[in-house]
Amino acid sequence: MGSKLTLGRAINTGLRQAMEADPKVLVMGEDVGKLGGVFRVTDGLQKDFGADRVIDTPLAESGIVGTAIGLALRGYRPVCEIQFDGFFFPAANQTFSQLAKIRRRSAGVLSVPVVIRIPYGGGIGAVEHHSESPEAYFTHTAGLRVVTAATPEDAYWAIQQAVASDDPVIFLEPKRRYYEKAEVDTDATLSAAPPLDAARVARPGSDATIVAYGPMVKTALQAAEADTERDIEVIDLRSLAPIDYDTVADSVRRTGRLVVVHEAPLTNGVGGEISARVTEECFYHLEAPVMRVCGFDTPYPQSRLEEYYLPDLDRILDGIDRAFAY
Amino acid sequence: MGSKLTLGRAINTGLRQAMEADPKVLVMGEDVGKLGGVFRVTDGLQKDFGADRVIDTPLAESGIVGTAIGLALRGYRPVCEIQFDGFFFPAANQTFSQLAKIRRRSAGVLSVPVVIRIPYGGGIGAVEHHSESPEAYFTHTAGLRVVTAATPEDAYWAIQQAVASDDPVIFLEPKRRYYEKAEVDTDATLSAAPPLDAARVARPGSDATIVAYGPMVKTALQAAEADTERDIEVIDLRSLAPIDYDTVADSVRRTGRLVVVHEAPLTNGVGGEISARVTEECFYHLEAPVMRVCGFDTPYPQSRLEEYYLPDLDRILDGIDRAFAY
Amino acid sequence: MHYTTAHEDTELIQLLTPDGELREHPDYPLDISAAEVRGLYRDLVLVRRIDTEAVALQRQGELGLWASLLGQEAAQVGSGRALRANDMVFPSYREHGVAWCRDVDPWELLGLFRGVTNGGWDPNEHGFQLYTIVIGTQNLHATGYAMGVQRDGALGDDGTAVISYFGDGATSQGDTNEAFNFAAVNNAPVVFFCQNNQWAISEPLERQARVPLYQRALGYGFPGVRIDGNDVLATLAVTRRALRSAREGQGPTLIEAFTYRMGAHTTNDDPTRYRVSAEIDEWKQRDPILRLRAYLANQGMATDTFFAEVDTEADQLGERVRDECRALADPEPLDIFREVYAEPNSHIDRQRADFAEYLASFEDAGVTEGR
Amino acid sequence: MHYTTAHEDTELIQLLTPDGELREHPDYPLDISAAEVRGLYRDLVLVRRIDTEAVALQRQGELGLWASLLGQEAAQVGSGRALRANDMVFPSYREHGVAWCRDVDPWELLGLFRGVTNGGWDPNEHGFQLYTIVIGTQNLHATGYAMGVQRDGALGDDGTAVISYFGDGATSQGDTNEAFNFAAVNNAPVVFFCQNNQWAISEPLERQARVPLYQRALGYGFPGVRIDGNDVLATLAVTRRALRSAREGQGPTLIEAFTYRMGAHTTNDDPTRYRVSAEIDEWKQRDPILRLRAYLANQGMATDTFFAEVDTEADQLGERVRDECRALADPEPLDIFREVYAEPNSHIDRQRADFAEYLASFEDAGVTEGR
Ligand SMILES: Cc1ncc(C[n+]2csc(CCOP(=O)(O)OP(=O)(O)O)c2C)c(N)n1
Ligand SMILES: Cc1ncc(C[n+]2csc(CCOP(=O)(O)OP(=O)(O)O)c2C)c(N)n1
Ligand SMILES: [Mg+2]
Ligand SMILES: [Mg+2]
Repeated sequence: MGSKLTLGRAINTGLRQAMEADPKVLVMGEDVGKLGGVFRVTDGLQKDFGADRVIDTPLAESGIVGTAIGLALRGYRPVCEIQFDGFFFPAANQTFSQLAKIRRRSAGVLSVPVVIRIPYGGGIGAVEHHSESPEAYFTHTAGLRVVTAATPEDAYWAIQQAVASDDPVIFLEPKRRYYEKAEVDTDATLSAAPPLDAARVARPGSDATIVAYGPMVKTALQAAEADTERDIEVIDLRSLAPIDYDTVADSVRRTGRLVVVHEAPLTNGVGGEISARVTEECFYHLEAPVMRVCGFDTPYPQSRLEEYYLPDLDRILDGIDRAFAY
Repeated sequence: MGSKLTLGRAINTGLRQAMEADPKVLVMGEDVGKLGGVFRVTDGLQKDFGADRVIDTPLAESGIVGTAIGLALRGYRPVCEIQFDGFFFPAANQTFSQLAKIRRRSAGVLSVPVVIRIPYGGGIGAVEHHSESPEAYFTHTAGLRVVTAATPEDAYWAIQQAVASDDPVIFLEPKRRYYEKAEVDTDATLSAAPPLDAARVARPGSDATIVAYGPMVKTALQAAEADTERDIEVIDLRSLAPIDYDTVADSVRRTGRLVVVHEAPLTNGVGGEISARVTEECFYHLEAPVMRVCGFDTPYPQSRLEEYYLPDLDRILDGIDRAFAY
Repeated sequence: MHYTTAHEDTELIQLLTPDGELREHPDYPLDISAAEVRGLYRDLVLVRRIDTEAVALQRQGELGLWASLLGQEAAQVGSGRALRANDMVFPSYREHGVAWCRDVDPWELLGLFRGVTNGGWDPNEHGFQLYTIVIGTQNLHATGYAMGVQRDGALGDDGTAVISYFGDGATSQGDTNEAFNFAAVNNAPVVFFCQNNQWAISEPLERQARVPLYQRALGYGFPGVRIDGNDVLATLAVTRRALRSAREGQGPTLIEAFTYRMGAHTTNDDPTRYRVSAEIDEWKQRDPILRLRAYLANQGMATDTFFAEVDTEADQLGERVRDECRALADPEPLDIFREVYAEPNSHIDRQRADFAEYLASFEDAGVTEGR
Repeated sequence: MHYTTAHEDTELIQLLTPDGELREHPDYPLDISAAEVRGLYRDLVLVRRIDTEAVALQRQGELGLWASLLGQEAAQVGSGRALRANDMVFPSYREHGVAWCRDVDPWELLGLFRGVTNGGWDPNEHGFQLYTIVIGTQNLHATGYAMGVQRDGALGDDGTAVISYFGDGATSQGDTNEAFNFAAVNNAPVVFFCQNNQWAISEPLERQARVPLYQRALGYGFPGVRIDGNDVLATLAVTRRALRSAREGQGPTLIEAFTYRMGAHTTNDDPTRYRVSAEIDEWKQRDPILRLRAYLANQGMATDTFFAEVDTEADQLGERVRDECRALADPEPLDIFREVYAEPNSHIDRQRADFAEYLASFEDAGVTEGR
């Protein structure tokens, strides 16, 4: 039976399911207990599962990820919350040089099934460090899986799949979509959900393809709707590492034009990689170079400027126009 | 008057020049004093400039970069050494969220002219964490300049330009080329050196272009020489952020084919960005998609496998072949 | 190696009781005129007013966020007034009272919370660096700056001391502990001023540390002192001494100012989810302003007229804060690209040009606003 | 909040003098049989031999690198023999002696240094995790693991204690200090075992810390003890007690084993650039093996035959180490792609397939070796 859930609530419910299903699942981070996290994503979990399974940690991100690794080596499945995107970096060393590498280092003897949840992206009028999109740092790091979710339904299943995965997963939550509501069939079984690494055609179309993920999927869909002249396909990547290039290339071979959208800075962002890879795979099918509509190569600006910084409907339409100018 | 210098010695000599020219220039890091660094790049500097200007720091990379920021705010120009690529990550937070952002945060009132020197790349038969190529983490971070050097002459000038720059500079030293020797004209003036952000045509050619940087320039030149059938142009990027796309696009418009080579993992590496950008700029000139010859999407392997992991002459030739297969 | 005589497990240092009675302390004799005490009272009242106005402005939508210092006025004013002009402050994000002491106009602080800037003032003009949001990072900056002071030979009586502000939560960060160690090893002239307001958002102190925070310093080999952070006189006296010791080349001190965050963590926060109001009521008894007022009144050091004048001044300041806040200019779209680099940068230059052209295309099309 | 009775500024704990005389210590009564002492002697000799062989193998080009433990045998064997089977060790990269006590075959250690693997043994089989090269990181892993032990309810006399090994240099890392704090706050059953060999590559202790390292623990609220790390008996006794205390739910202990790195940092290092040989000569007087041998001989606890047998065993082990080292199999090229992920991954799968095809193309072309 379905119920209407916000994206934030969907993750909360998914976490609850995961904790009920497996007593080894832990939640840890700053303010995840009584407060339920600053976005209330862990709301009620400490009350129901106790302070041993929902751990308010000292204020130290390296400590959070580092002890999570130790807990994982002991057989636990910790889900760490990093409070905001911009506060991930103290944990970079533990994430990049330890978490991502331990399986390989041990030739597969050790597993570190840690999930790192990070509310990410802009658009909420916040101060510095609260609006960043760090996904490319992760997608460049072998050994990590990187996923995000654009809808409550996806979020609900993806968090459970992330927890169930034996690989470390960076779970990027589009914070400005936390309050988007939709029907979620919480009675379906996890095994029936689409695989964590599969992209989704969010809107079929034939003239051009937009690839987006996380918070930008909604904006991309709006742009596609707004384009009354052309029939735009929108792909929601869902997984950023690995990327489901079959679905993307399939679309581009049909449409011949691709626009990639993300909030993160353009240079060395995920969009550059997609452009390179799709061009390799679809060289003769492309009518135009892959267009990128992204954040700029600047620090995320003060909030009064973020509406200019963030790709919006107009900038996406402009990207499509540029693709058709070829 | 010129003298033959190894690349390592060229950086040492350049640092010495910079320290003589400006009493505010400091060197700091682990073992940079009496030992002169594990690669001897700071050899003799503490002896000549004293322990106040060449500082053996506690073993803490965040501390090194964090205190360097403070010193810079006091008017100093610290040159930090990170001992090996894989040990940069504890300093990620100070580098990405502080060093890169302070100018913008202060609307230009504050400068933090810190240089972070990092011996990087593989090929020296080392244990884990000593052979990585982390450049893409930096090139994706707005506010940083990222440079490397492939020859003693470039290294000599680039380190001085990096120190003189008011922007924070990540200075990547191709450690397996430290012992390559060449003539360096140490009597020329700094202002006569090519700009820090200009690429260099290392070998002119007309049939295809190879773009490489740092340790791979030598290998790329060898591949170009080895290709007796085709006339290959080799571009040494020198600066990775910003990249001199004028020089690259100019070449690609002439040759119609591009192979990008780097040691770092393929996905979301600098090569993907170059591929995307060059395709945007040279869409109608490209006879084939941009080929990438890179490290794999795996942790850097144990040293007995590194010869397979690292792009070599054969793999570059294979990349060229693939470009000509279109 | 230096060996510091370890661990004076001192009690909380307090000079002024919650009831406004003065207590002598042998190590911290109070050397302060009545006019100065009145000045401190005025500071406390005005700083609280700035804070109250800012909270209100946030409620009215004029600010995106505000981090209230309610309850921490004495810790900030006491330490802020201990500073000399050429000292340098590295604040966290809640040091509005210290900013006041450093002559940063209150509305300059608001720009950050209004979203018109990420900074807002010239740190070198005020000896007050920009607010730092990533917890703990500024402690390393302060230590590095202090190492620079040493290299400048700028110690001595007219020299420079550095002070870094951070919270109880920040003591858990690696950076804070690395800073303690760098400062100790280098004997750097820096005072680490921890406002232990007993909460890090929803986490109470016992989630951060097992023993009192001032003791942390002992493990690194420099003195740690715990003061009543709601006592402006103790704060002033102890901070003065720590700054002097730094200036005189005796290295770092950790001051733990024991205080209480009376309000929410920020205007976004809802403390009823995690703490009981009884705790707040208890701390109301230890209000930093009331006790100083009682002291001034009891000692006959200030008249009712004085108190009334300060209130009037606060009203005026409040009005000014409201007006100046609303007058803060919005940045221009192309400011996004400003001051990312000191030197010309082809990536940025191209993006700026493209975006300018894009924005202009709306104007060409006769649309006034492109969004 | 818990309050630990702070700071017993104990002297260095020593049970066996450099001359091999036993000294009683009230807190650490020695409860050990002659056979056990002989066992410790055998361990020390064999461990040193493994180390000597490995240095030689590196010189012969069989290993890319070796980090010698010369001089630190007692710190490692003493603590390693204090462990019980279900305890868990988190080593750094120099703990060959601890590995020995955990029944990791010496040649399994060599794989990492030969470059055939980044790991080399099954951590769960031995209760001995993989070597960790990035300084300080393992202290957090150990703490997290200990938190897991708590959650498993695996404390008590037949429970599990965790021990983490690191150097003096590692005490400067944020991670180490965060680990101390996480362990303190959670009262985790972990022993932090710091081998203070007084050098971090070329940096002497005073560049890392201003006061003795064991004192660091006091600032976090748990006991810190300094032992003579060249005294295998003191190391054994003190580590046993710390492990017991962890198992009994009394939380963490920091042990600073005061010792000396007799050799180079690694085979790549040239210590003549930064330290004087007089220092080494002095420490030769405090050799951990000589003093135990003297004790055994003086007490009549071992005969010349015993010493000769141990030497013979060492010779045999040395030969075995050499043989097994040369026999370590090289990995296959396609192993690059193995075990990056637990689950199928389209990026890796494609790259593996492409590379396999590329390698095969050389064979097709009749070239046996593609490089
Ligand atoms: C590295 C980092 N992690 C998390 C946060 C989010 N955050 C902002 S304030 C805060 C609590 C800080 O507590 P404390 O240090 O006691 O200072 P207080 O707010 O009480 O003044 C947290 C967790 C942050 N700003 N930086
Ligand atoms: C984060 C990090 N920075 C730098 C290094 C390089 N490095 C390897 S060992 C070492 C010195 C370690 O000294 P210590 O902790 O005293 O251990 P010891 O080698 O003396 O056993 C350094 C700087 C590293 N491995 N990790
Ligand atoms: Mg606090
Ligand atoms: Mg050491």
